[in-house]
Amino acid sequence: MHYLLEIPAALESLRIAAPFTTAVLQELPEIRDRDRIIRELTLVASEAVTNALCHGSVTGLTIRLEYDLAPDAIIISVTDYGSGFDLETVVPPDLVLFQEGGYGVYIMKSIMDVVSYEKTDDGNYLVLRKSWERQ
Amino acid sequence: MHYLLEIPAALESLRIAAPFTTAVLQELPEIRDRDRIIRELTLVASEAVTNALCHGSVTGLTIRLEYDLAPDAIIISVTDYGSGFDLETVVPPDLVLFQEGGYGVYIMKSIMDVVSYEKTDDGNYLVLRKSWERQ
Amino acid sequence: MSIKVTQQEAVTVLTLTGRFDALMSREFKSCISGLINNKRLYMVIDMSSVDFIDSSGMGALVGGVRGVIKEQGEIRIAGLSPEVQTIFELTRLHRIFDIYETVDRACASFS
Amino acid sequence: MSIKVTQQEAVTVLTLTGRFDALMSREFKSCISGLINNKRLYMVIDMSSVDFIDSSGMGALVGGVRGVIKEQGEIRIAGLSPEVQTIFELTRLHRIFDIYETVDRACASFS
Ligand SMILES: Nc1ncnc2c1ncn2[C@@H]1O[C@H](COP(=O)(O)OP(=O)(O)O)[C@@H](O)[C@H]1O
Ligand SMILES: Nc1ncnc2c1ncn2[C@@H]1O[C@H](COP(=O)(O)OP(=O)(O)O)[C@@H](O)[C@H]1O
Repeated sequence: MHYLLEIPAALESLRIAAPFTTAVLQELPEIRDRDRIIRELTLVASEAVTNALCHGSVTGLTIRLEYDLAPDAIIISVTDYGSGFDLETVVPPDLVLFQEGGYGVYIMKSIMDVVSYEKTDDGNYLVLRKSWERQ
Repeated sequence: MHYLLEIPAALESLRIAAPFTTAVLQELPEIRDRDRIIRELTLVASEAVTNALCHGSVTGLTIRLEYDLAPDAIIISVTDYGSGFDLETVVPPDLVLFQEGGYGVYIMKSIMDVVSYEKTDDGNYLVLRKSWERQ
Repeated sequence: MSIKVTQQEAVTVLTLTGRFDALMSREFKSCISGLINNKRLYMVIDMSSVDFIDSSGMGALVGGVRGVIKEQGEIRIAGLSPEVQTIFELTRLHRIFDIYETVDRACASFS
Repeated sequence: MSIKVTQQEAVTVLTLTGRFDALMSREFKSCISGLINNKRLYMVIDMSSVDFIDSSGMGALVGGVRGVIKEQGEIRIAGLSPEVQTIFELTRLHRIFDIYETVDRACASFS
């Protein structure tokens, strides 16, 4: 199942993206640890969308949030049309410094199996994948 | 503000479309009779999406639901990729027969200012517009 | 969205919760025909927790009334919230229903 | 999403409701700096109605703690639900907070 949302590139769009995410994740099959996985995916989606809206955002443009839901995996993809960045050079937060930011990519990498990022002619394309045991 | 949702052409997609609609309509400005207008638009959106999912639906395809929100008007558009129909020849329900169906288009026309329908190469495009006094 | 079925003496109460749209209609219809098959022909539909109804929901209610009456049964409806008024006014379908303020009153009306 | 501010004797209680994401963070930060400006330096953050928090929310909390401590005040946190545990574990930021089970206990701890 494929679900796509396109929203204005403004922080207020979180009010639309959040209930969309909640509704899609309710479609997850009855897998082990379902509640925990839903909580983790909700967090990851929020980090990814917030980054796209804050860093990858040019007023007047949009961002896209897509979910591909299979019986044993989910792919979350977020497209923004900003200037992009280099995912590989993002340094993980120093957990003894109690930083106020810089946790987003680290959270995504901690929770998801695959985190990839690609700059294309049609936007910057962040792909997040997580699989689970099929029941 | 423009919001777009694309979902599988299956009745279950109502579980995604409904919270999307609720969230977008919360963005309506503080106009007179706001609650009533939101209730009416929720109804119209449900009728239009259900028609696209039921009549305009071929398994494996998608439908699109879009909202264009301006300070004094909203445009709801629904695109499906089914065989389409002729909006002009839909007869309104006979309100003394207590029919079980056939109310959708009648409800859209009763509530919205403009109801138009166009078959294009890129799907069947239902456009519903309502305006209100700007406050 | 859910339908809960409980028995109050001779009366079957269907408590609907959430959106009464095409998805709930599908469940509602199969629920009603199940009850008819089991000769449970006196029903109260508790709508007090329905926060939305569209023409699919209204159609399912009308179909339910027809189906039950055909078998000499009766359906009564209780707890209509203001949220469902819009469509009642537009379709004028409320005239086909026996409407009570509360489930208790609807149940009592059978005796 | 909302922030309610109430005064319980010398302590200011901020009751957060809903999602503590980047939108609520924005409000939370301006709320905290308003309180600091008004010399309200003893605060309890009631998180019991927060059903979700992400790194923006965590960052806003950490920033709030820092801002208040800098002015010789104190912030305590109460009512952490299981929903917020995931990010606490990942960021290990809970170690910077004074955490109490309930608002009442957090308020009492000031005296
Ligand atoms: N969609 C994006 N577009 C541009 N830059 C981004 C994007 N996402 C992340 N970044 C960059 O990567 C950095 C690290 O992101 P993250 O780990 O989420 O922490 P934070 O957003 O709190 O800084 C950001 O500060 C930003 O420079
Ligand atoms: N998106 C659509 N695609 C194809 N046919 C449609 C579509 N929407 C409506 N129709 C046609 O118009 C008729 C009237 O629709 P409506 O007034 O909503 O009543 P109902 O859906 O209950 O039949 C439908 O029965 C169907 O034949």
